[in-house]
Amino acid sequence: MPTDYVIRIAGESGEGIVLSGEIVTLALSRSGFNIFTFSTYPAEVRGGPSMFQIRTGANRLRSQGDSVDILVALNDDACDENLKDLNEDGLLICDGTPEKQLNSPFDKKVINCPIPITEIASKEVGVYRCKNMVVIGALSNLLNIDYSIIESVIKEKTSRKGSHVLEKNLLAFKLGFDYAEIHKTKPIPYNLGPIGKSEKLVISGNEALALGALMSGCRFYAAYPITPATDLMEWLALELPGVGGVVIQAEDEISALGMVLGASFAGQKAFTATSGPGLSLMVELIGIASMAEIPSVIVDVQRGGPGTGMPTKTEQSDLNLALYGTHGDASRIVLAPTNVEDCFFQIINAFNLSEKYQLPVIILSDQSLGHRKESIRRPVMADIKQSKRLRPGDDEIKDYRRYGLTPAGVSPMAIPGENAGYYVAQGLEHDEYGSPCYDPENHLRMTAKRFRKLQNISGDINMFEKYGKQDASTGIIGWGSTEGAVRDAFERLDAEGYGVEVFYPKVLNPLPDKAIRNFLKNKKTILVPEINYTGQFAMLLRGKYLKQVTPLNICGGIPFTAKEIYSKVRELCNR
Amino acid sequence: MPTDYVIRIAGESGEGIVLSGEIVTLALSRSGFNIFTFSTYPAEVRGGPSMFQIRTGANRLRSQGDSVDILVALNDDACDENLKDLNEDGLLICDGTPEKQLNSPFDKKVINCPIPITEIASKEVGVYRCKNMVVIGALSNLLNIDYSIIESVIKEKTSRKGSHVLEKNLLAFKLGFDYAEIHKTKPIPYNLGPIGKSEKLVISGNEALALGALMSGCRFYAAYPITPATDLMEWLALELPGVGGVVIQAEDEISALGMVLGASFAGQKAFTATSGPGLSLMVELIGIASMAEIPSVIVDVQRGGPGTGMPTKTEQSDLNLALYGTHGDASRIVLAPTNVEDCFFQIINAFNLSEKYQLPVIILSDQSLGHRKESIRRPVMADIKQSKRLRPGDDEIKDYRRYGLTPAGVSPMAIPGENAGYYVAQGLEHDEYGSPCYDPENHLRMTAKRFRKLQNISGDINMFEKYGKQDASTGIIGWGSTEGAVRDAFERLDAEGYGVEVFYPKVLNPLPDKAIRNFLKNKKTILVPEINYTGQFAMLLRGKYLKQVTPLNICGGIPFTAKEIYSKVRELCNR
Amino acid sequence: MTRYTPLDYIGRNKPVWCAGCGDYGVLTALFNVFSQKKIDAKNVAIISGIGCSGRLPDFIKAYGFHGAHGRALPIAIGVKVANPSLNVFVVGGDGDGLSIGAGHFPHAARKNIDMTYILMDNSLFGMTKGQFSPTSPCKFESGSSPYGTLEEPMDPIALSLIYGSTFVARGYSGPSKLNDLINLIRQAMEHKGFSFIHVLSPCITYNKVVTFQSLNAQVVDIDEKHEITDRNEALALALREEKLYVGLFYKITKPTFGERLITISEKCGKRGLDIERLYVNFT
Amino acid sequence: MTRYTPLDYIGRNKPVWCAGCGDYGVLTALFNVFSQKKIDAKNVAIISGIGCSGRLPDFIKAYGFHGAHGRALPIAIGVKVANPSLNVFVVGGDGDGLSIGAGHFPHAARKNIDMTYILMDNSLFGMTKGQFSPTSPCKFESGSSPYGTLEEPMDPIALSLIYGSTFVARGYSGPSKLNDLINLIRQAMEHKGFSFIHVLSPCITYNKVVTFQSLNAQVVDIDEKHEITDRNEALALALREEKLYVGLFYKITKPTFGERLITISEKCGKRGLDIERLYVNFT
Ligand SMILES: Cc1ncc(C[n+]2csc(CCOP(=O)(O)OP(=O)(O)O)c2C)c(N)n1
Ligand SMILES: Cc1ncc(C[n+]2csc(CCOP(=O)(O)OP(=O)(O)O)c2C)c(N)n1
Ligand code: SF4
Ligand code: SF4
Ligand SMILES: [Mg+2]
Ligand SMILES: [Mg+2]
Repeated sequence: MPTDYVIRIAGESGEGIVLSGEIVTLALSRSGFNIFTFSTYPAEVRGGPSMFQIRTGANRLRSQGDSVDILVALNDDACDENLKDLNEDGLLICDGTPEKQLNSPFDKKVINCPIPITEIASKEVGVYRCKNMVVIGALSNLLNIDYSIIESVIKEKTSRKGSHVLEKNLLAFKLGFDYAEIHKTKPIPYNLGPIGKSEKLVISGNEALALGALMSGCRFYAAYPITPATDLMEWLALELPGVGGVVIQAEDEISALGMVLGASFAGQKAFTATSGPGLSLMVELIGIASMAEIPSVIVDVQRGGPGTGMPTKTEQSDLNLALYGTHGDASRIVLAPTNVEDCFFQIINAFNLSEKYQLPVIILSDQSLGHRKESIRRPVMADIKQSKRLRPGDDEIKDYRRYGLTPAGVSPMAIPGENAGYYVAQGLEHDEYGSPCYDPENHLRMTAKRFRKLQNISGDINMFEKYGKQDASTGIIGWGSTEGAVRDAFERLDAEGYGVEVFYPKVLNPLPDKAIRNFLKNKKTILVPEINYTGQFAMLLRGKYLKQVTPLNICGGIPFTAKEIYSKVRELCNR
Repeated sequence: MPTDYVIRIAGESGEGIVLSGEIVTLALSRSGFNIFTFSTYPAEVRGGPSMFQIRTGANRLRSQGDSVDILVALNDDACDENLKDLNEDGLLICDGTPEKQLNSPFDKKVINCPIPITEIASKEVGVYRCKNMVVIGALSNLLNIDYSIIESVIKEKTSRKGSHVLEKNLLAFKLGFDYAEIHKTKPIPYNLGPIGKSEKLVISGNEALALGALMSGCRFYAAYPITPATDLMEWLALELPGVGGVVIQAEDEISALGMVLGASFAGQKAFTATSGPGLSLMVELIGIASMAEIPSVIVDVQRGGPGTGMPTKTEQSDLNLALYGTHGDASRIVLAPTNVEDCFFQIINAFNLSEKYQLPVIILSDQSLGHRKESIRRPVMADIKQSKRLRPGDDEIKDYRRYGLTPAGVSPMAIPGENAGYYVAQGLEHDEYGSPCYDPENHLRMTAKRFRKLQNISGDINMFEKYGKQDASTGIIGWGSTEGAVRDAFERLDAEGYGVEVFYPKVLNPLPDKAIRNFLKNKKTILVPEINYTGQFAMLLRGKYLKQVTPLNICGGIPFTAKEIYSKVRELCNR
Repeated sequence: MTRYTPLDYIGRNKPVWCAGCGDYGVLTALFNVFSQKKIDAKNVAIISGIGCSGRLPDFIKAYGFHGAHGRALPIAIGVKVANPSLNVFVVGGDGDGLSIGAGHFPHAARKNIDMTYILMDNSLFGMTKGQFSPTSPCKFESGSSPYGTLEEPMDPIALSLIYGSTFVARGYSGPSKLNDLINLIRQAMEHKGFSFIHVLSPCITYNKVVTFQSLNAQVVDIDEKHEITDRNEALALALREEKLYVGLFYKITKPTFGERLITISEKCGKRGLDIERLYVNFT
Repeated sequence: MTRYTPLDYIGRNKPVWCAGCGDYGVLTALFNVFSQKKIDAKNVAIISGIGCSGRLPDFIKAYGFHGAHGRALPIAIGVKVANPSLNVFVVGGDGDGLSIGAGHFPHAARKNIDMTYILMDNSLFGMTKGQFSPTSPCKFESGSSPYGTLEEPMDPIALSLIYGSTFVARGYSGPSKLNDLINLIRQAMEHKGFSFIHVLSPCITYNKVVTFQSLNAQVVDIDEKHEITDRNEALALALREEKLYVGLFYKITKPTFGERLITISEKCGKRGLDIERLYVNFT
């Protein structure tokens, strides 16, 4: 008996797929279930295939699931498109009457529950756009999701569109429910039953980053809208003013990072979020942040590249840009959260590291992580530690050396308005005072200072996750959002007796060298799964540790399934 | 007997150091000598130490020289500053009367030729600014550089400032000459004697790039001024209109590259040049060029970074940005000329590769290479081969697939105005026609196509330079402008019986893998000299070839001397 | 091409715009202008940035360049200078042109490059789902300004006039003004120099404030007596806040960038490629 | 600080400008304004881009940020919004502000950020040795325009007015107008909102056309009768080509960005950090 199942609602962009998915998600979460969502949609506002997938169950979920248990198709194209992913004994809810025949190889085994979605919406409700609500009704009935919970979610989510809309939505929902009740022929095996209220939040990666920033004490956000990072801005625009913070929509990404640097120079914790094209535009100022030693946090919710690429698809192809983007040798920190909860923790780490080391910190999320919702434990404010910037003391102010050479490389930073620690935040190479200086020895000294700051970071935070058998000869090492699929695969492999160890660094620059060396030491096969074409992380590992690795790259804009990882490891082990 | 010597003229920015250096350089070249210059100057227009160094001799010269044979100091600070670099038995021309005592450890052995430079200029000529001409006069006399040759160079270089200025310059020159003639006490050993007219050009790296571009048929240049790349633009602004070309000063570097892409889309060979900060700003459009497959050439004359850094100092720290700059996996070609003559050849390669493979090509020069002058053979127009873009035939136009999947990855490119090959140069991921497409398989296919173009490049051009003993256990592998110092060091080491082999790839992406693997195979020690802090090329080599290397990094804004390389190799060999 | 009806200019891709989007008006107008002038599509290059409006080149038969957000103008300058015989159009949104691309607009205009820039203004960012833009009205509520915007909107007409455009007009993509829009685009195309058309092109999906309805009530034709060669008068008209004028604000003739380039070439005496002369620089 | 003479504001670094550079005038004027107003240097932040003019923060006792070419305005916005009690100045050149930085100027102005932007205009790029800039006169010959420029110069005053600055003035760093410059900067600093001063500040090393001499002959004080609250009049004055007016063109009062931000906070009812309320979003 599986402890969880996967629902996919598929249709066309504009049919309200996302809204229906969100309603079911919230209703399931309120019913006490864990959630892991996954959705795809075109870059265009209208037209093109769109789908919202919800994996739900009693236990913590870490990936979107390998296949679909319940497929809801709002139109015939969507049905044809998605049927291949439906399990052989899955449940199909499509648009039609019971007589509707399916031209699919699975049609015998699949539990076919056609619902006249369009008819009910257009004729009985009188609003074609209510198709998505009809479908929710049917789902509520067939999967035994509490009627009143869904009803109240629908109210919350759609009431601000006016009472007329709400009424129609509720009617459509009811009609869908009733139709399914009357017409269902077989018992439906997808019933996880009641489970009781949960304390968890159901939240996306982008929201977790925004929430974490707010809870870290960040009160300044500037950004330029870009898919798939915009919702992070929109959430903060709603919430930051209430806590005395500011959100500015800048005229472009260069300006956004400029504002962040200015705010940080003035003493604020500040950050920006963008996607690849925006990060490309920011790299000049990232160099300035590194040179002038301005704490700053930059989130990159990666999408398919290069160029404008595939704005609504996921990819892990900005690692090189995060590590190396900007001219000159510029120190910086790069973090990679592995799941939604980790987004929350890593942005707190980002602010702390950036304040402590006066460095730019880049967080690499991606579209799949940014937009998927997961159930996470409620963060507790008291657990959040905040690092403070080193400030100059009164005696240091007298002959103030903003860029004083210290053993750790970190120098006390004065804040305008606070005291007489006048200095110029300097983008030119400079001496300890911040005065421009082109002396050869000085350049070496100062460059070394700026890189010295990276040396102590491994002691600061829990920089990696590691599990599995330490003596295993097969290892998996990856970064970022792929961790969930790897963990699901690992658990299957482990249960089947395959010896595998898994390593996920949370900090990609500087890498936790000692721990990685240890991990790599006695591995014969090292799988490096990445959602990119060139194997950017694999190349980094090779360069740093001179060790042969086995890259596993996918490059289609969608995340790994656990199955893909599982199969590859089995193949490697059985070779 | 050395076959060459090193003259250094030192003073303060604003004392006309560069002009005097250029005059002596040209005069020596016209006298038949080979030239290799090296200069340093502050980023500010006025003030700060400045120097111009000329190495000259009968044979080809490859580095700036390890020390100074003749030091000309226009003021006392410059004298104190530079004396440490003067050879023990060197010639010193400083500002003063014969009685002037030197407080230097060398003062016994140095041939001291004080000249009352300031006095002659201020009092006898009546123009303080003519100090530099007085000095040239003295040099002409002491080094036996033909009086009339220098005189005519002075005329050419300064006559456009008006006849009054010219007269004063010539007078100062003569007085300097005469004073030296009368007061010299010992015979001066730095006399290379007459050698006959040379056919060579004496030209800087930036000029060689500009000349090469013009001779490659490039007729469109757009850029934004930036040190140390501006003179490339200024030369083209003078010369391109005469051959029907266009130079546009864009409002910034993003616009400059945008214009280049537009011009190339319209069928022109086009390029831009910048330095680090400008390259940082360009990386978004480099991704577009890669995605939309627009031939384009970008020169980066690297300077000290990060940030605004050290604008007038040299560094090789933009390699990572050139290799990896832009979000997403974006194919591109990176070339690195090794000396001034090679600048000329590599920009021709750049245009040819970019036209042939429809890729952006980045050329990595640096301040030292861009601004130094070397004697090079006269390029002959007939030797220059020009690759043509693949164009669609009439049958291909009918169902025109701009991004058709071909075995080599290169697809025929239609040009607006020429025929009905309408298509959209597409920054979004696209299908063969250029229509936006977010299908997973398509993204993989198209990414693979764009990277496939890199596979054949090693067959195309002579991608590396290699010399020394193939069975040597010590190797040196580097890139770009350091080659000259390495070659000078190599020759000394070779003469002394140290077995060393040297490898300089001209293409850094894609690297000539086979040749490098061969080179690395039986080396025990592999020295990787670079002018940067983090060893960017060393990291690339490690990652690609899983081979331990010995980085040799300097990070002071000035180039390697041959001696630094020589000493390091000896140390490694004698270990 | 052998036939020149508006339908003959339909591109390979169907528009992906929402049904009813203002941008259809601009597309239709272009089809008609090309048809009226019997333009051979092979001589047309339409350059765009990123945005709903920026997708236009995909929908029309012509050469196109769908590049990076905000960079259409520089790319178009490169195209036009490299091949002056092309008909070059730039199309894009208010965000593309006035937010991220704001730095390029003045420089394209003052060069008086001979091309036509059509700014399709829906007063927000359509493509990214409705955030405010530089032309959003005061206190505009949107995803990124849930409590209303804080800044004053920019006026593309006034900007364009100050920037030095030699042809400045405002059109409206509503059906009532479609013919006028066609005429404006045709005139802009015929104009030698930098022509700018600000097209009011509502987003029916995200903009609940600036709509066809609101615009129908606001737009007013420019008085026939308006002196189109007087920049101050044009500015005054643009800055008058009560009314939203449509029509031709300004049109003068000045040497284009291309024409000035030719004078430079002539100054250099068209010396041709004389390598030995070049080498004199280095000997 | 305990003493407030102009000399008390001298910074750690000696100016690296050429002797005679116009930028000394601006520096002197700032020393005097700070002295007159007994400003505590710890409350001053001077943000600059890159250029000769951009080096100014190094020469004055105050907090400074010498960042990237063209990005001073966004950085300054961050500074001011993060700490509204600071006196924020932006200084930079014509290249910095109108070429590479051209996209930021309109957006800073229309936000009406309460700070003072001093554009030090020498009509060329001084730092990179004398290429033409957006304010170079027509047909200006320079290293990058050996046959003369092809574009029309931009007028910073007209731009600033159209962009929505609430204080617009032109000063001249020549000795004859130094006192006026001091007064203008003082007024700008006292102004609540975005104040812009265009300072004619010649480059004596590279500019042989726009010089102290040429400017002495061109500058004319704005008539006392000029109505400083009338934008159209100010525009007309700026666009009059015969004369180069110096003085205050325009000054009005409008809510600043900071003030508007406060209204937003109030709209949100200053709810403070209520985590449980936030969590309602996710449950
Ligand atoms: C560098 C960069 N930043 C942000 C984006 C995301 N983006 C795409 S279109 C757009 C704005 C669209 O607004 P507009 O230009 O007005 O066009 P519309 O969609 O309204 O027609 C943005 C911010 C991007 N593609 N590239
Ligand atoms: C991104 C970038 N591009 C180019 C440069 C080179 N650069 C430095 S200052 C400058 C222009 C200086 O002109 P202006 O702003 O007018 O200042 P001025 O020196 O005349 O005072 C340029 C192009 C740079 N530092 N950064
Ligand atoms: S979202 Fe708005 S601008 Fe975009 S296509 Fe739809 S209606 Fe048009
Ligand atoms: S070069 Fe010109 S602008 Fe720069 S310091 Fe000298 S005089 Fe001033
Ligand atoms: Mg828009
Ligand atoms: Mg200037």
